[in-house]
Amino acid sequence: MSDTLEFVTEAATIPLVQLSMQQAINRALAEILDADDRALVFGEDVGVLGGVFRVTDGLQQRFGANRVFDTPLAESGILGTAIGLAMAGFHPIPEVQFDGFAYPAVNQIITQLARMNYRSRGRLPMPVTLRVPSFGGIRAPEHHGESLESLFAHVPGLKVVSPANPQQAYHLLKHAASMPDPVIFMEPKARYWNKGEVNLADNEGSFLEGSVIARPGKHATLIAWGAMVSRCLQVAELAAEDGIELEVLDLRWLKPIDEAGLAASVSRTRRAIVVHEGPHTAGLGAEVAALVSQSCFDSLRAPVERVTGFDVPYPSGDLEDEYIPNIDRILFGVQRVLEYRRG
Amino acid sequence: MSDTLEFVTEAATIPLVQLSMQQAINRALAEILDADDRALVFGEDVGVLGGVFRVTDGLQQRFGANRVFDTPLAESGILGTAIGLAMAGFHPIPEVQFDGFAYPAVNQIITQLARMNYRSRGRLPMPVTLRVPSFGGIRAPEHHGESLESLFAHVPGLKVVSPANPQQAYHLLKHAASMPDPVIFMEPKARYWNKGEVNLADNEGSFLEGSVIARPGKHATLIAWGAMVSRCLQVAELAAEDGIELEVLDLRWLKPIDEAGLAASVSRTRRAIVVHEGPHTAGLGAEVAALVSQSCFDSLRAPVERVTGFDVPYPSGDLEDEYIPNIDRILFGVQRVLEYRRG
Amino acid sequence: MAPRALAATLDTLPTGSARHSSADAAPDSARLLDLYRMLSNVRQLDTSAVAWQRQGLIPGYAPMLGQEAAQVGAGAAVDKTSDFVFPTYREMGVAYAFGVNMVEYMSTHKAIWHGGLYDPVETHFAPFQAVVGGSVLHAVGWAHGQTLNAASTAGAGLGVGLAFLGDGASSQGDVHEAMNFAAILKAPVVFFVQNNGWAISVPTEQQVAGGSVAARAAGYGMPAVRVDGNDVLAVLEATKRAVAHARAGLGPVVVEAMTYRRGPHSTSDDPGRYRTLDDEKIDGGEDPLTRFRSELLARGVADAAFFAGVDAEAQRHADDIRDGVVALESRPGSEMFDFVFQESTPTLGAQARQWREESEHV
Amino acid sequence: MAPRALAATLDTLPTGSARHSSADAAPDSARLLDLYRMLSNVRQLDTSAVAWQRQGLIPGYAPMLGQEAAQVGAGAAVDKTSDFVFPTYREMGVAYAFGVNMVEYMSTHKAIWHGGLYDPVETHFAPFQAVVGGSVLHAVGWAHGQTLNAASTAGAGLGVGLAFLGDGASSQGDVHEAMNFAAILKAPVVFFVQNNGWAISVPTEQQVAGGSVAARAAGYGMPAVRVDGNDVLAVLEATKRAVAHARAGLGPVVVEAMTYRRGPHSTSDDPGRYRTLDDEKIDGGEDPLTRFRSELLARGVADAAFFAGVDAEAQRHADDIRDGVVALESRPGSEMFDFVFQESTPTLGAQARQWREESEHV
Ligand SMILES: Cc1ncc(C[n+]2csc(CCOP(=O)(O)OP(=O)(O)O)c2C)c(N)n1
Ligand SMILES: Cc1ncc(C[n+]2csc(CCOP(=O)(O)OP(=O)(O)O)c2C)c(N)n1
Ligand SMILES: [Mg+2]
Ligand SMILES: [Mg+2]
Repeated sequence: MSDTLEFVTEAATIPLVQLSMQQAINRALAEILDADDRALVFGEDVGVLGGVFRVTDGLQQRFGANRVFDTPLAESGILGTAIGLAMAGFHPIPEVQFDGFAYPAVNQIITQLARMNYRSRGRLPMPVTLRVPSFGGIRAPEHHGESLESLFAHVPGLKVVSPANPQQAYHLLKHAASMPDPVIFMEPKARYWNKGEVNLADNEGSFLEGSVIARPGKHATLIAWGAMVSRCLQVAELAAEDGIELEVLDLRWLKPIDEAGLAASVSRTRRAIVVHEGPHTAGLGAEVAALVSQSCFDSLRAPVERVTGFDVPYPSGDLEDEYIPNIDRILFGVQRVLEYRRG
Repeated sequence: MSDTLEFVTEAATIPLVQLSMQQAINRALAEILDADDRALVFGEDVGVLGGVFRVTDGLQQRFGANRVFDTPLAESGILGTAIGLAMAGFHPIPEVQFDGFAYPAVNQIITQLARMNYRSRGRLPMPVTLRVPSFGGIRAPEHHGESLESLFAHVPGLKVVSPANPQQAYHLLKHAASMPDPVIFMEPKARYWNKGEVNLADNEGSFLEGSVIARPGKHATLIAWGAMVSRCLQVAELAAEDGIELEVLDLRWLKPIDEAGLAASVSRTRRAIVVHEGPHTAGLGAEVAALVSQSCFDSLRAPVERVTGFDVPYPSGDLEDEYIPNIDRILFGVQRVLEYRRG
Repeated sequence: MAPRALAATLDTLPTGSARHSSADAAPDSARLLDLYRMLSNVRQLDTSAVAWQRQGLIPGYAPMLGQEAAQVGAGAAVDKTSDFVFPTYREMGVAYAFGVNMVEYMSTHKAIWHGGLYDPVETHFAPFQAVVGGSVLHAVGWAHGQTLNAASTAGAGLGVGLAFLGDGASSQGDVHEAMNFAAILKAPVVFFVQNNGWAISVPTEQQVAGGSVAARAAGYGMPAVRVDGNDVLAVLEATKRAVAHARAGLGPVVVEAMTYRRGPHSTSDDPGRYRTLDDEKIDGGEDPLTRFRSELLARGVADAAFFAGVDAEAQRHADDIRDGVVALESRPGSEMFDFVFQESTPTLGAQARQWREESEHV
Repeated sequence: MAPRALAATLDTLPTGSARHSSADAAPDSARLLDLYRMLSNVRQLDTSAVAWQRQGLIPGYAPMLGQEAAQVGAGAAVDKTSDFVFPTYREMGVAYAFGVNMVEYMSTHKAIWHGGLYDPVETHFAPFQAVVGGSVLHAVGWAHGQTLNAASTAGAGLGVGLAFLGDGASSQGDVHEAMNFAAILKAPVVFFVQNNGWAISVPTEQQVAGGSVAARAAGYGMPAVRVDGNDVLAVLEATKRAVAHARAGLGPVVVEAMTYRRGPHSTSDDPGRYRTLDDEKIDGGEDPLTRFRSELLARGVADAAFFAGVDAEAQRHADDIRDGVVALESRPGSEMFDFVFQESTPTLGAQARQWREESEHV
C-alpha cells in the first residue's frame, strides 16, 4: 500500500495552502467538530487557553464549552471519561498534554479503551482519537520528550499513527477521527512550527493507509516516523552528495505496520536502517527490524541497523542532541549496512 | 554467559529439596526477610491471608506486621510508597496481585521507580523488587493472564527477570532482592504448583546472570521464558522422536537480554524460534528476533520465527489454549525454519 | 462489635430537593412481594452458582451472599430504559433485578467470554468488569453524555449512570478522579458503594481511612446517603432519592450501603484464614432475607405459604438457568479476532488466517 | 470577589494535641527579621530568574511570584536534619528557606539535569519533580519508613515528610491514594497544598470540586488547616503545628495555604489568554512582602532602612547566583549512561561505548 509523495502534488487544480503542523491539526479539529456534532475535544487547558501548544486555539470560542472543554488535572480521568462518552455515542478526541503524562492513563487505555469493543463483542465501539504531543527535541522539562509508540503498538485493540508533516497531520487526523476504533495520534511536537504545503482536497483512502516513500532511493532504506522523517531526509541529502541514494520510508502507521510497504522498499534496496527516538530495547525498531529480517531474508545484504535513542531516561535539554539520533549517528548506521560483508 | 542446567546437578553433596515454585519463592522471601532487616514485603492480601497464591504464607506471622503488611487496594499507592520507603533506606519487595493490575502502577514504575536513581545522579538508589504473578494459563477472569515483559523491558532503569522453574525462582529472587536497582520479578503463575528440585546451596554469581540452555540440541534453538520454557521442552521431546534435536534456551533475564548467549546458541544451530505468550506486535520476541537476526546474520539459515500470542486481548478461559502458543503451533514454527529454502 | 449494617447512618441528601413521583410513593404490597421474589431468586441463584463451581460446571464464581438487599434495592431503583448500570464482578443481584438474561450473565463465570454474552446496549448493563474501580469513570463519562444530549433535547429528566464499587475500590485513584470529575461536571451519576466489610482479606478498617466512603462525598461538595444495606426498602428508597437528585440535574450522589460479604471473596478464597465464624455471625447481623420476611409478615402482606411458594419457584428458576448454563457452548476461537476492532487490520487478518490453518487445519 | 488568600479558613487540627516547644514559641524579632530576609531574597531571585530566561541564560522557569510567604513559611517550619521535603517544580522558595544551594537548584532550569544538581540526601530536599502529584506518595512511603525506624529506635519524635502539591495536583488519583495510605498507616507526613488559584489556565473552581483540598481531609479522618497563604507568620505557625502533630506520631495533616500565582504558569505561558489584569489585582490581594513589611513596621521591629539594606543585599545575592548559573557547564554526555543503574548492564555498556565512538570519536 506504499505510496509516493509525488502522488499528492501530481493531482492538479487542488487547493494548496502553507500551514505549520500546529495549524494543520487545529484546522483538522475545527473541520471534524464542524462536520460531526458528536465529536468532542477535551483535556487539560485545551479550552480557554487553546492548549499549551495552541493546537486547540479558538475551538472553544467557535464550538462552545460543551463541545470543547477543560477537565480537571487527571489523565486517567480524561481517558475514563472519554470511554464513558463513547459508550454514550459520542466521538471523543481527548488530549493528554505531553507524552510523559499519558502514563497515568495507561490503565484506562490498556484495560478499558483498547478492550471495550472486544469485551462487549462489538456492541460498545470506542471511536476515540487520543492526541498525544510526542517525542523530544524541544529542551523541555522531564517527561516532556517521551516516545510511547512501542508501548501503544503492543496493545491489542489500539491503532497508532504519527504524521511527519502538516499535510499528513491534517489528513491523518481527519481520517483517524472518522474511524470506529481507538487511535493514538502521536504529534511530533518538535515539528509543530515547521510549515509545509497542505493539499486540502480529500485524498482517496489508499493515501491514508500504510507508509509512504518520502524520498526514493536505491542503496538502502531509512525507515522512520514522526520527527525522525525530516532528519532522515537531511541525511539522504548529505549522502546523495557522495552518490549514495537513500530511500526514506515514512512508516506513518505504527499499528498496523505496513509490512508490504516495508518489504517492497527493502527488497529493492536490500539494506535497511530503522531510526527512532525511543529507547533501543524493545523499541518499535525491533518490530520493524524483525519484520524486515523475515520478509526480506533472501534479499537483505546486511543486518538491519537500528539507530535509536539509548536505553536511558530521556535526558535534560543539554544532552538531548546526544540522545536523539543525530545526522552523524544515522550516517554511521548507513555506513555499517553499506560496508557489511558476510564473514 | 550462557550456562547449562547440568551445571546445577553436577556439583555434588549439596542440599537438594523438592519444592513447588510457590514454595521456593515463599522460602526465598523468608530467607531474604531473615537476612536483611531492611527488607519489607507488602501489597494486597499478602499479610494475614498470605497472598491469593499463598506465596507469602506465614511471613507476617514470622516477621511481624511491620515487615510484612497489607496495603489498601491501590497499585499506584503500593509502588509510590515503595519508592518512598527505598528513599528512607528500606528494601521493599512489593507485590501486585496480578499482571493486569500492574497497569495502574505504570506511571509510578516508569516515571519514578525507574528514574529516581538517574534523576538523583545515583544518590537515591531504588533497591525495589516488584513481584508480579504473570502470564496466563489458569482460566482466570479478565486481566489475570497478561504478559507485560515488553512494556517493562523497554523502560530504561528497570531490570526484568522471569524464572522457569523452582530452582531458578528461589535463586533469582534472592539475587534480585540483593541488587541495588529495581527489578521486575515476573512469576509464571501457571507453574506455581509444579514441583522441581531446588539446590539450596548458593551458586556463584555467574549462574544467576544471563540465559541458560534448558536442553541442548543442534537443529534449531527454541527461545523462551517463564511458562513457555517447559512447553518448549515438551516440544523438544516430541521433535526428538523424529530425530530433530531442538535446543531450548531459557532467556530468564528479559532485561538485560543475554545477547552473547543467544548468539552462541543460534550460531551453532543456525535456526531460531522465539516463543512467548504476549501479543505478537512489539512483543519481546521482536527484540529477540532483531538481536539474533543481526548477531547471526551470516549463520542463520532461515528467518527467525516468532510463535506468540496473537494481537488480541487475552481471551477467556475457554479460548486460552487457542491464544497461548501450543505444541502444534510451536511445531509449525519449527517446521517453517527447518524447511526454509532461499528462494 | 455490632452488625455492620447498623452502622451510624449519614444523610446529606436534601429531601424533596428533586420532585420524583416514583420515589415519593412508598412501594405498594404488589411491589413488596415483587421485591421478595427478586431477593429469593437472587439468593437461590447465588447459592446454586457456588454449587455449580463445586460440581465443576463453572471454574469460579464470586458469591454475593448477604448483599441481596443492597443489590436488589439498587437495581430496582433505576430505570432500565433511561439509566445505565456499571457493575463490578459481583453484581449478579443487580443484573437479575435489572432483567439481564442470567444465562448470558453467567457465561462469564463459565469462562466463555470475559464481558459476558449479554448485550450491554440492549440491557443498559455494562460488561462484567474485573478491574477494581475500572468502570467508575465510565459511568461519569456516560452520565455527562446525558447532560450533553439534554442540552439539545427537551429537559425530560436526565438518564442516570449507576456506578457500582466496593469499599476496597474506594482506595483506587480512579474513584477519586471519578468523584471529582462528576462533581465538577455536575454529571447525573450515582456512586453506589457496597461496603461489605472486606476486600478479599483486608477489612474496611484497614482500607477506608475515616471509615466511610459516604463521608468522602462532602469533600467534593456532593451529597451522600449511608444506609443499612441489608434493608431492601431502605436501599430502594435511598437509591431512588439519589437517582431523582441526579436525574433532576442537581449533580452526583454517593450512596453507601453498609452490608456484609457473608461468603468467601470467590470460590477459590478461604475466609477461615482471616476471620472467624464468630466474626461473621456478629458482623454479618441478621440475614437480609429473614429481615424482609419478618417485615412482610409484620405488615401482613405475605404469609409462610407465599414464601414457600416463591422460594420453590426460585429453585425451579435456578435449575432452568443451570440447564441454560450447561447448554452454553464455548465460542469459536475465530471470535478472538472478530471483536478486536470494528475495522480489522491486515496484520490481524493474517494472524487469523494462520490461526485457522494451524489450529483448525483449514 | 475578595482576595483568595482571605478565603474562609478551616482548622480541625487539635491545638496542643502535640507538645511542640518550637511551635509554641512565637518567633522573636531576630526570627522575624530573618523571615523577611528570606522573603526578600526569594522574591529577588524569582524575579531575576524570569529575567535570565528573557536574556536567554535559561530556557525556561516556573515563577513563584506571590507564593513567597507560603513557601518561606513552610520551609522555615521543618527541621533540615530530621525532616524531608518533597517539592514540585515550583518550590524555589522552599529550597531557599531550606538552605539548598541555589545554583545547583537552578541547574534544572538551565536544562543541565532534570532533577537538579543538588544532593537530595544531604539537603533532605527531594529531586525536582515534573510529574504533577508524582512525589506525594513518596513522602508517605518515606514518612512510614520513619515510623518503622522509630519502632527500633527511642521515640525522640518522628522525622516528618513534607509533601508539596498544588490545587491542580489534588485532582490526581495518586494524591487520593497518598492521603488514604498515610491515614491508614498513620504516617508522619504533612500534605502542604499551595492553592494558588490556577493550574495553568484552569481556575480552582473548575478543578477542586467542593472548593477546598483541606476539606477533603475529614473524609480520611485527617485533621486539616486552611490558612492565609500570603501571611508568612500564619503559614509558619500552621505548618509548625501540623509538623508537631505528625512528629508526635498522631498521623498525617493537610495544610492548605490559600495564595495566588501572580505570574504566568511558566515563562512560556501567557495568562492574558485566560485572566484579566483586574482579576489578578482582585484575586491576588496585597503582595505578601508588602504585608509582612507593614507587619514588621507595626511591631516596630524593623524600619525602612532595614528593608532597603536587606533588599540590596538580596539583589547582590541574586547576582552572585546568576554568576554561578552562568558558570554552570553542561554535564558530559557519558552521564546519560552513568546513572541509569547502580550496577550497569552489558547492553548499556555497549551502547555507551558506541556513543563514545560515534559522538566523541574516541
Ligand atoms: C485494579 C485491581 N487490583 C486488584 C484486583 C484483585 N482484586 C479483585 S477483587 C479485590 C477486592 C475488591 O474489594 P471491594 O472493592 O471491597 O469489592 P468486593 O470484592 O468486596 O465486592 C481485589 C484486590 C483487581 N481485580 N483489580
Ligand atoms: C501528570 C501531569 N499531567 C500534566 C502535567 C502538565 N502540567 C504541568 S504543571 C500543570 C498545572 C499544575 O497545577 P497545580 O498543581 O495547581 O500547581 P501550580 O502549577 O499551580 O503550582 C500541568 C497541567 C504534568 N506536569 N504532569
Ligand atoms: Mg468489599
Ligand atoms: Mg495551582
